[in-house]
Amino acid sequence: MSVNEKAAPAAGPATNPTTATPAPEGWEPKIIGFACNWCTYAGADLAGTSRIQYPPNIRVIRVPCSGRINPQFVVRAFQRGADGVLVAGCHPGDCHYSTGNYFARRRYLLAKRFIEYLGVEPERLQVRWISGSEGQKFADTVRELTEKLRALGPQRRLRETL
Amino acid sequence: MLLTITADNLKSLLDKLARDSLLVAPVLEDGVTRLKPVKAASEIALDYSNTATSIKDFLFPQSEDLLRFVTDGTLSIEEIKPERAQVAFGIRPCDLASVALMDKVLTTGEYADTHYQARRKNTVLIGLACESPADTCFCTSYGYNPGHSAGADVMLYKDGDQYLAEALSDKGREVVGGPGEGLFKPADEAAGQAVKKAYAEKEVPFGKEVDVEGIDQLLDNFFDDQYWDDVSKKCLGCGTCTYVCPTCHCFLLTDEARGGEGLRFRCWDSCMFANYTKMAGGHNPRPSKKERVRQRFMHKLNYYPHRYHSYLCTGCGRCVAMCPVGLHIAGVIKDVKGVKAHA
Amino acid sequence: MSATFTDHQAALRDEVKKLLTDGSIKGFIGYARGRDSYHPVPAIVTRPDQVDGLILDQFSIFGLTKYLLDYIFEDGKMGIVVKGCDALGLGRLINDHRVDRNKVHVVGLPCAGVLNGEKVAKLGLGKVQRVTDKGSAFLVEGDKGSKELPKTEYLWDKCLWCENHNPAGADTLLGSEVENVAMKPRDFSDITALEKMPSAERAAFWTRQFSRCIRCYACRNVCPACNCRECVFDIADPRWVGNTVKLSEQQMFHFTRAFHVAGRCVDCGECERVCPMEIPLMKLQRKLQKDVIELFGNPKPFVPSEVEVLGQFRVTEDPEEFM
Amino acid sequence: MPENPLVPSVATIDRITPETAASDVKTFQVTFDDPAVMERFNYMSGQCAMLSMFGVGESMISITSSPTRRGFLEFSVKRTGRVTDVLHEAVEGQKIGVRGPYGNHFPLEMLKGKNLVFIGGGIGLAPLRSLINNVLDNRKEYGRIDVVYGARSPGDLCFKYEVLENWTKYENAQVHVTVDRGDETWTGPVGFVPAFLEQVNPSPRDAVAVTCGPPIMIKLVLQSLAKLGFTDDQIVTTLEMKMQCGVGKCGRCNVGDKYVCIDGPVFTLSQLKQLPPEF
Repeated sequence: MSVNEKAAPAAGPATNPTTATPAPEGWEPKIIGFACNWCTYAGADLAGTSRIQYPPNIRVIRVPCSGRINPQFVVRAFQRGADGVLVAGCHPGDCHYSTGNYFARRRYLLAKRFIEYLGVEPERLQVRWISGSEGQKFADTVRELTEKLRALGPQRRLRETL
Repeated sequence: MLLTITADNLKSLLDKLARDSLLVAPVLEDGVTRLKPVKAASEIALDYSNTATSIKDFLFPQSEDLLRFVTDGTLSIEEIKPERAQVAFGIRPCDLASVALMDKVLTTGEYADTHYQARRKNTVLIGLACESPADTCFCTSYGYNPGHSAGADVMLYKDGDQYLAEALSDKGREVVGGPGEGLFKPADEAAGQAVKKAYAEKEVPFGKEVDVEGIDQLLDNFFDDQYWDDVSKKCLGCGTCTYVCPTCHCFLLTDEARGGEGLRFRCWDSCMFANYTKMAGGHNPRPSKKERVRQRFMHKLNYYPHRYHSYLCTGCGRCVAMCPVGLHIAGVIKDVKGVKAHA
Repeated sequence: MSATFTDHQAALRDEVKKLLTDGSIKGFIGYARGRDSYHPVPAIVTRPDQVDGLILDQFSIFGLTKYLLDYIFEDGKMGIVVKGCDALGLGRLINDHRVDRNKVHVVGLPCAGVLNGEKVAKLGLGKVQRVTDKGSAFLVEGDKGSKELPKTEYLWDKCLWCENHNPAGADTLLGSEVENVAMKPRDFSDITALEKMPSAERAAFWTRQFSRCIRCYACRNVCPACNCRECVFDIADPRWVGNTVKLSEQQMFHFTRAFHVAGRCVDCGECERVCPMEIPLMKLQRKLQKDVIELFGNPKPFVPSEVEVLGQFRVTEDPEEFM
Repeated sequence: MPENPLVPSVATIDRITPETAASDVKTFQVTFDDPAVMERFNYMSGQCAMLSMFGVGESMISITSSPTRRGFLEFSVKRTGRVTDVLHEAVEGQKIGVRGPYGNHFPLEMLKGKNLVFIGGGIGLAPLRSLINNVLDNRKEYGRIDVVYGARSPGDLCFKYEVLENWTKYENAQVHVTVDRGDETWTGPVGFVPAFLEQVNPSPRDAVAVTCGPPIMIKLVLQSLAKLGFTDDQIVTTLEMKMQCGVGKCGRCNVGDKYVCIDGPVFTLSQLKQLPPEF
């Protein structure tokens, strides 16, 4: 069989994206959150110290700035098993480095549409501005995303096979 | 013994083969005809000069797993063996010939490539003679022809609305006598031979333009020629020629690991890429396009003939058709002859 | 009706001969005859005696600007012939500070559209003797027949909505400028159709396309916007995209390449044209163009500018969707 | 042993010896976990083996131990790339993959009865060390032995315990060591290997010179040997190319129609002159 269909059994696209496969028993959505160090990460911290309850489905990766979050990270996260990705940083105007999030905004306006264009469901990639004081917003965002993903089921369209 | 099979019976045979084993055949998809696994004969495209990629994809896949390893504290290695039997249908004479050239490298000498050998053993090749060679085809330059059947297990020649067939190996006879039982009829020997002869003598216009006679020797003292400087300037440095070539077989071994486990792969590599010969310390014996272009053509037309006594090209014309800048082996042969004639 | 490329062939040869002889350039990048009269190939000449090998014909689609990167570390000037679209590619390389404008002698070729050699070759007209511009069609006369070919059917798609018929900023112009109007409005209907597809179908569409990729990198190597000193795909450590050829790596490759040239693509379409597996790569680029136009109000995102779309921002005018 | 020549066998690193002051060269002593594999691993001086660091890749490394000393293999590795980086991080007892032996070997038959001049530079002494120990273990079969060895600095000299002590103890064997740059402890000669070789001035009579080192040193050593009167047939050297398969298939290490992994790495100068200068 051609290697080009390595990810696919002989009968065409392997992980056939057109047929929804039911989620396996006990499946929980996995979210990778890229959080800027200065706002969102502090917001997540605040959510924790304020004992605001939110689903444990997110793994946060701290980055210096939302401007650091290369869209490749998002695609790789999906390929390596994420069911949803949260990209989050300071509100426009609040960037620790003055302008990083303005660049991120442009980039993700384009990248989000582009990732959807490749066939990933729009709900799976969330971009949010969450400040250090918005612990509640962080918790709400994660809860909302988790619920959406639970309804969608596992992400299979960009999943890699080793 | 020559046989015939009607188009309908051929369809039945292919349906049967697709059901019972893995059948690989030409499929037209998004404007490209290439070999793909098929589930039914109805998926197969028969209107093609040649497929965009060759049977190499299935005997020597672009990437294949060699072993699985676990490195958690200790180390265990598990060899992976290709097991699947497959039948490939619609293989053109040039690609049948290319398999023999690959065989020389991968199955002879002190070491054999066991993966390739296993796939070779488990593959039945059903050849299909060329009705209408493309304007980039030049198989006749190397002494092959549109009816060349060497390497096929079963060879088919379209003859009006039916096919002349010949089983050329035990594997082929198993197909004809097994799944093909009752579908083939004996052919009139004389008429059959006439069909074969017509294919063998079919005109390949571009082949007449490309004269390879003695090119291996002409290249013996051509390594330092200015020609390589001039011609290589055009090269884009992409790997199209090597990846569509049915005889290019250079590869790379690479690991991919997640956590404590992973796989070692073998993937195609291309001598056109800058990193191909770059060593860990930074030294690169082929640092520029000149050396790389020269290597590719010298390998096909001089080095390989020295080692294995035939050219590493079958005139399939893929590089002629697909090189973005028209820098292909037929042109190089013509050029070298021209340079030598004027020297 | 305007002059065809072939009408400028003699003038081009004279010009190049003069430039090479008086030493103002050390080499010239142009076209030569390929395997037939429908497939001209690039040619790089360095001596006056090679100049007669240069040709110009109405099939000269290949953008030559990427070759300039081979000469950036050498002294002296290179000459090059560019059409309107190629001039954008050259602009890309200059704006990216990869090519020094002072080291290039640009010969401009006004262009009323390039014939699609792949399509015309199939008509069986034989060896092309002459091409004449008949306004809405090209008359192609070959040794086995002649045919008037409507431009809307036989030009490359991109030529139909081209608004850059005349190469900007050339040092020498061959002939005179041609009328600069697009034959069709810029068309994103195929992109819109894809956007409207249910996402699962769209995923299946791209899966089918990407699974054909053989990772030959022809698209990258021909692209004037892909001009990084070291390409991310060639870096071994960290390895962003694995060597193994499997769907997930192909997705990563195509996503990365498309996004790396987002807002920088000059719409020359060379990537799609050279792809041996006929992957519709411009459907990726034109989606990005369409979004750039819609989101950032830049009507011509394919015209290189000093600061590119993703290298700038506007504090209040940029859309805000992430509050 | 695996059926597929591309699949390595598991081996254990028994001992790691830092060679240089900066520890950028280390010698790894390894044994195969399967004694049957160890027993069958018959190699000759000059041959190489492919070392696997799983998850990173493989590197072709020359075997520096002498086949006359059985039961283990030794590899001296300079830290230069991704695989060797990880290998240098390895600890004693760690498992790695080893396959081989690959390539041709130094022509012992041709060396028998001859005076031998070994010329090494830096880590280039590694394959020569296998040969030198091999020759010294059969001391009677060879004539006079000169080892000319140089490195960038005293700290960069490899195998000091053998070079400076063991080898000098043999009869009719001399070791000449130079460094490009000395330091406060260095009392020996200072200078580049080719010039130093000319000072040592070995006689080409009944002699064979075997040289290995960085490409630029080899190039100049070949000129010096010619000056001293050595003919092309009296000079043996090694080539280095990037390798992946080691078994003459992957097509990477060719110089002309020769594959360095199976036809090399050892060539006489006259053989080398038949090849295109592309290495």
